[in-house]
Amino acid sequence: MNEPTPFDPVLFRGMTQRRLSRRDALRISGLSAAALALAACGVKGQGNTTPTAPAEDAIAKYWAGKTKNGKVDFANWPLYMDPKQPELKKFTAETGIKVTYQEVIEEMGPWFARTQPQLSAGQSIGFDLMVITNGIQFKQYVQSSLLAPLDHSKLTNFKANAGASYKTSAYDPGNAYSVPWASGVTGIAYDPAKVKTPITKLADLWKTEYKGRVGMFSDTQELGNFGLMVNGVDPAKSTATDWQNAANKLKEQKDAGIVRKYYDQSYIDALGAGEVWITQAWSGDVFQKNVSDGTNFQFVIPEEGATIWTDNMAIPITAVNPVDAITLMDFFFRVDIAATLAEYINYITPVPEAQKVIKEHAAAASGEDKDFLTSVAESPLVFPSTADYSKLRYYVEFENTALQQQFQSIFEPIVLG
Amino acid sequence: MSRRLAPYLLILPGGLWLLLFFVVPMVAMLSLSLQQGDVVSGYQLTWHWQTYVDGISNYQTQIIRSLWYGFITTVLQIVLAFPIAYWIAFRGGRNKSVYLFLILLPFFVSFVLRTISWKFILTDESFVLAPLKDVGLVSQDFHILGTPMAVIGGLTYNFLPFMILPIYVALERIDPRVVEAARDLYASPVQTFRKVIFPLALPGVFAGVLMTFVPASSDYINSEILGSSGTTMIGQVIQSQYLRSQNYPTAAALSFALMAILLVGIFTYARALGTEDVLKVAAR
Amino acid sequence: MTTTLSTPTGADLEPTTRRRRRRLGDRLLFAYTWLIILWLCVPIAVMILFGFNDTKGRYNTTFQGLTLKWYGRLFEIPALTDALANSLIIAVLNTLIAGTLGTLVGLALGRYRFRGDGTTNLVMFAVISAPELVMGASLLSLFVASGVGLGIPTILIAHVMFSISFVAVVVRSRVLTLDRYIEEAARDLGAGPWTAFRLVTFPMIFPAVLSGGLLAFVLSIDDFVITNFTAGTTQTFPLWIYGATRVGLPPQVNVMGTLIFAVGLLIAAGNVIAARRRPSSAR
Amino acid sequence: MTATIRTQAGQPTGPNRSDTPAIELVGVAKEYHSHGDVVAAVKGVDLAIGEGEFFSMLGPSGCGKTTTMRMIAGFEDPTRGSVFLHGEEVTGVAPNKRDVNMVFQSYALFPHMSVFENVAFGLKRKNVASPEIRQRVAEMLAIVDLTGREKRQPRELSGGQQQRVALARALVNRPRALLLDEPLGALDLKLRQHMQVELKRIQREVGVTFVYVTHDQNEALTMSDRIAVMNDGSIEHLGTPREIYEHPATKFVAGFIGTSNLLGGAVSALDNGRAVITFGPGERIVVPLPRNGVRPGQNLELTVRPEKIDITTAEPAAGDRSIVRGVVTEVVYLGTSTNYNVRTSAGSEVVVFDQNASNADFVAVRGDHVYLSWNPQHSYAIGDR
Repeated sequence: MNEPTPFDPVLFRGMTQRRLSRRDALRISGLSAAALALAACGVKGQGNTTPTAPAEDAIAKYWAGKTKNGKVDFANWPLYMDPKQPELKKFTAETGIKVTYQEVIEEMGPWFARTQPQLSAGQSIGFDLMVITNGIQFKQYVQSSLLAPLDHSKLTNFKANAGASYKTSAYDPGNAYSVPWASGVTGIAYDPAKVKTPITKLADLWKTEYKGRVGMFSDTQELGNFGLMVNGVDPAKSTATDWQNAANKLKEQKDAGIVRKYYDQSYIDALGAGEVWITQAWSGDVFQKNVSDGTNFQFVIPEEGATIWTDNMAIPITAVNPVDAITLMDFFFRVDIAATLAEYINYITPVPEAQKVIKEHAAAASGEDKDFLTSVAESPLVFPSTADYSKLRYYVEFENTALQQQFQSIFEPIVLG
Repeated sequence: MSRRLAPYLLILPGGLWLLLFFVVPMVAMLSLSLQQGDVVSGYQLTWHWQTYVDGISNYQTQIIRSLWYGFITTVLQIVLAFPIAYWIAFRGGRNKSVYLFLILLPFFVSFVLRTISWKFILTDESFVLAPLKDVGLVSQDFHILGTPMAVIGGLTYNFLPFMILPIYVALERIDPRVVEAARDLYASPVQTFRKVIFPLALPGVFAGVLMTFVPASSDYINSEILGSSGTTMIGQVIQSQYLRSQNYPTAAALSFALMAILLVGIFTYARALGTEDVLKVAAR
Repeated sequence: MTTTLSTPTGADLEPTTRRRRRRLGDRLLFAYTWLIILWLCVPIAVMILFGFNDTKGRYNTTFQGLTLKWYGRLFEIPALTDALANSLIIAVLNTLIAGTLGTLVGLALGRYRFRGDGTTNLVMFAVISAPELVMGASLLSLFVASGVGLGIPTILIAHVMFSISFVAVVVRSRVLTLDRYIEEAARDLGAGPWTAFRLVTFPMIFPAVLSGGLLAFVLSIDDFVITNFTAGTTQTFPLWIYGATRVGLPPQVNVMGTLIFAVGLLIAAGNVIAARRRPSSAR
Repeated sequence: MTATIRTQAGQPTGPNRSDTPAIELVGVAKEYHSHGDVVAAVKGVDLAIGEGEFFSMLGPSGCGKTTTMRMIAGFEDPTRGSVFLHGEEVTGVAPNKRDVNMVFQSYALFPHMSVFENVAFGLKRKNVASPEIRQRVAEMLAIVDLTGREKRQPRELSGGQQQRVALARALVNRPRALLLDEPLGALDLKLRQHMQVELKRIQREVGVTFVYVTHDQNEALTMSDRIAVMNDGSIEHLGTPREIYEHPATKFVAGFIGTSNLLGGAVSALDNGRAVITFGPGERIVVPLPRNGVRPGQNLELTVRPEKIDITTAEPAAGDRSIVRGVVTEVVYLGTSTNYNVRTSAGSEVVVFDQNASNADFVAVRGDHVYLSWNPQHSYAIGDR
C-alpha cells in the first residue's frame, strides 16, 4: 500500500496551476517553519469528556441493512483538497464508488443553520460526508442526534494509522461520530510588504498604527479566543467573566477603528487584495495562497498563544450512502493518501506515518519539487513538533447550551456592530 | 352563477399560494419571535415580548443606520435619476427605447455578480486606486471599500434603474401641451419645471421611492460585500441571526420590527397616493 | 432642466439666446445621461473583461493577458455547473407556475369586480413592497416550524410566491386596457367561454403574459436573498458565486455571467427591434 | 315594487307584423349590489319588438338602455322577469347560444385577426363548411362595401370601415335580431349621417330586426320604426318617432326629444275641454286638458316646441291663440333659422326658432319687447310623473 509511484505527487501538482509560483512557496514554507517551532507531540485530549457516546445497539441499528451504493456526496471546505482531486480519483478507481465533491462549507454557523432544518426533518441534505470543525456547532450536531454513529469495524485504516491523540479527543470521545480530516492553527497572517516590523504578538492586532488594516474572524469562537488569549486567558479554562473582559478588549479594538471587517473564509482574499495587512488566519490557507498566487504572506503563532482546531469527517444522520461514506472516511487514513493530501493542503495530518511517505516522495523527486516536498515533510504546520506546543490552546468547551448561548450573545454584537 | 364564481376560481390557485407562503409565514414568524428555546431542545411559545425589546435595543444602531442609508440612497437616486428620466422622456425622441434598454442593461447580470464586480473595482489596490496612490493623488492609506460611501454607492448603483423608470413613466405621460400651456401663461423654464413638470412627475418619484427605499434599507448584500464592521446594516444582523447563530426568535423579532417600520411607512404613503396609481407605475 | 432665465434684454433678442442656452442645457443633459449609462455598465465591462483574463493562479484578480480558454473550460467546475443548472431548472419551473397562476390572478383583478378584490390587490402590493429579507426569513420560520427540509422545492415555492404578484400586476394592467367587449363579441358570435378565452382573450393578453413570464424568469434566476434562506444545502448560481467570493471567483463565473448577459441582450434587443418595427404598420 | 308603465306590448306598429314578437321582455329588472346598496339599473320593463322592426332605445347615459340590450344579448341575467326570443324563453341562456348578434359601440373587433377572420369568426363557431364561409363572408363584405379588404388588420381601417366590419361580422350569421349599441358613437358627424343611411339600407336589404341603442335623439328619430324613451331604468314613452316628438308623454320625454319650452301657471278657467291660464293683460295660454284632468286653481305645466311659436313685435290678433309677452335676451343667427331667447313676463325662458324666409330680417334685437303666440293645438299639458 505504501508504494505510490515516485512521480505521483509531481504528476498531480503538474496538473494544477501551481508550478510558476513554486519558488515563492518554498520561501514561505521556510519562513513559516522558522516562525512556528512546534514540539513533536500529538494533539492532546482535553480530559473533560462528555458522555455522549451512543449505545452499542444504536450503532448496530443504524448500520443494519445499509449497503454500498456506488456513490458518495462529499461536502468540504474550500482549499481543502487539490482541485484535481487525485485522492478521490484513486478512491473511485479502487472501489468503484463515484465521489461528488463540493466545496460548500465556508463557516460552521451558516453550515449548521443550512443543514439543521433538513436533518431535523429527516431529509437528506444531499451529502453523505461532511467536514465539520470541533466547536459549538459540532456539539449541536451531536446533541441533536444529527450525526450517524460510526461503526468502527469499518474503520480499519483509522485504527491502524491515526495518531494516538486523534483517538482521544474531548469533543468526540472514542470517535463516536467523527474521525479527523486535518488540524490547523488559528494564528496571525500578515503582509511583510506593508507591515515593516515583524508581527509576533496578539497585542500587535491592537496597535493603532494598523488602524483599518486589521482583519478579525466573524466566527464568535475564533474571535472570542483571541480576545481571551490577549488577556492571558486560556480559552479552554475561561469563565463567563473572562468572556466579558475579552469582549470589552475586542470592542476597544473595534471602536478604535482598527478592525477593517470581521471576515469568514474571505479574509484570505482581503489579504491578497491589500484590504487588510494583518489578519486572523488559518495556517494552511496562507501557505496555499502563497503557492497559488505567488504572494509572500507570513503566518505567525503569536507569543500569547494560538488555537488549534480539528476538522472532522462526519456522516449526517440522513445520509443516503453511509456505507460508501464510511469507506471513503477510512480511505483517507491510508498513509499514502494522507501523504498526498498533506502535500497539497499543508495542514496537520492525523496520520503521522505520512511524513515518511512524503520524505520518500521528496527523495524520488528532483529540483524544485524535491525542495518543496522536503519542506512539506519538515513543516511544523504539517507535522508539528513538541517544542512550542505549550502555545497552542483548545477551544472553549461549553457544559450546556445556556453557557454557549451566553458566549455567543457576548461576542455577537461585536461582529454585527 | 359561474360568472360570479369566475374571479374566485381564477384567484384561487395563486391566492392560495400567497396565503400559504406569504401570509402564513408572516404569522409563523410572528409566533417564532415570541418563542423561547434553542435549536437543540426546540422552541416554546411563551409570548416573550422581551425579545423585541432586547433585539431592538441591542441593534438600534443598525436599524437607524439602515434607515439612514436607505434615506440617503433614495435622495441621491432622485437627484441622479430625474435629469436622465427627463432627458429620455422629453428629448429621447425615436431612441427612447434604446436609452431605456441601456438603463436596464445591468439587470442582465446577476445582482451579486455586479456588486462583487464593484468590490473588485474599488478594492484598495485595484487598477483604479493603485495608480492614484502611486502618483500620490491619494494617500497610501486611502480606501473606498469598507466605508459608508462604498455601501451607499453600491445601493445607489443597484437600485438606480428602479428610480429612473417610474419617473420616466410619469414624465412620459405628461402632455407636452401642458408644458406649452405653462410657458404660454408666462412661466419661465425654471418655473415651468417647478410648478408643472415636477408636480406631475411626483407619482413617479413616489413609486421610485417605494421601489428603492425598501430594498435599500433592508439590503445586506451591499454592506456585506462592500462594507466593513462600521457599516453593518440591520439586514446583515437578521441574516446572521438566522443563518449563522440560529437565534431564531431574535431574528424573527427583528424581521418583524423592520417590516412593521417599512410597511407602516409604505401604506401611509400608498394611502395618500392611492394604491392603484403606485401599482400602475410600478407595473410599467 | 433648461435653466434659462428671462433676461431684461430686448424681446427680439431673447429667442436666439434662449435657443442657444437650451441647446447647451440639452447637450449637458445628453452628456449626463451617457455618463450615468457608462457608470451603470462599468462593473459589467470589468466582469466581461476578466472572463478573458489569462490568469495563472487560482485567483482572478490581476489582468494577465487575453485568452479564450475559460470559454472552453466553462463546465470544468462541476459544482458551478450544477448550481447554474439548478438555477435554470428553478427559473423555468417558476416561469411556468408563477406565469400561469399570476396570469389567472391578473385576469381576475383586471376583469372582474368582486368581494375581496381590494384585499387581493393589497396582498399583491404587500408582496411587491415587502423586504425580500423578511419574506425569506418568514418562509424559513415556516419551514423550521413545520419541519420541512430545504431544497429545490422550497426555493421554488419561494420564487413562485414573489413572482406571482409581478406577473399578476403586469397582466392586470394589460387586461385593464383591453376592451372587454371584444371577448363579449366572441361570446356573442357563438364562442363558448373557453373558446372565447383561447381564441380572443389569450392572444390579446399574450404579450403581457410573455413579459410577466420573462420577469418571473429574471427575478428567479437572479434572486439571492430569499433563495439564501430557503436553499438549505442546495446551490444556485448566485449562491455559488456569493460563496465562491470568499476564496476568489474562478474565471468561469465571469464567462457564465457574460454568456447570460449576452443571451439577455439578444432577447431584449430583439424585443426593441420588434417594438420599433411594429408602430410603422400600426399608425 | 317598481312602477311599470303600460306599453302597447304585443302590438307592434312596425312593418312585417307577425303574431310572435321577435323579442319580448316581460317584467325584466336588473339590480346591482354595490357597497351593500342595491342599485336598480332596470326597473321592470315590458317590451315587444316585432319581426323586422327597426326599434330604438333612446335615453341619457345610465338610463338602463344598454343594460336592457345586454340582457337581450345574454351578457346580463335579469334579476327578475323573462326574456323571450321568438316566443322562446332564453332567460339564463349563454350569449353564444342565442340567435341574436350584437354590434358593440367600440366595435370590439378582434385586433389580432384580419377582416376576413373577424367576419368568419361566428360561422366557424357554427362549423359552417369553409367554402360556404368564404362565400357568405364575401357576400356580406359586398353588402357593407368592403370587398377587397379581407386581408387587412382592423387597425389598418378607418373608423367607418371598422364599423362596417363589425356590422358584417354580426350580420353574416343571419341572426334573428341584430342589437346595436351606439354603433355610430365614435364616428364624426358627416360619417355618422352617412352611416345612418347605410344602416337603414342594410336593414332593408337583410330584413333583420334591429334593436338600436342610442342617446342621440336625431339618430333615433330618423332611423326607427318605433322608439322606447328610457329614463332611470324605466320606459317613459314608447311610440313612433312622430308620436314621441309631437305628443311627449312626460316632461322628461318632452325635454329629452328636441328642444321644449316649459311654461306653466295656475288654471283660471276650463273652456270646452281646454284649460286657460291667464297672466297679465292680453296674456293667456290655452291648452288641451291633460288626460287626468285638472281643476281651476291647480298648477298646470305645458310644453311648446320652439318652431311652433311665432314671434312678433306687434301684438297679434287674439283669436284662438295663446299669447305671452316677453323681452328678447339673446339672438342667434343659424343660417336657415334664427333662434331667439325670450324671458316671459312670468319669468320663464322660452326659445323660439324663426325660419329665415326670403324676406329674412331680424324680427327683434336684444332688449326688444315681443309677443309670442302659438296655436293651442301645438302645446301639451304635461302630467307630473
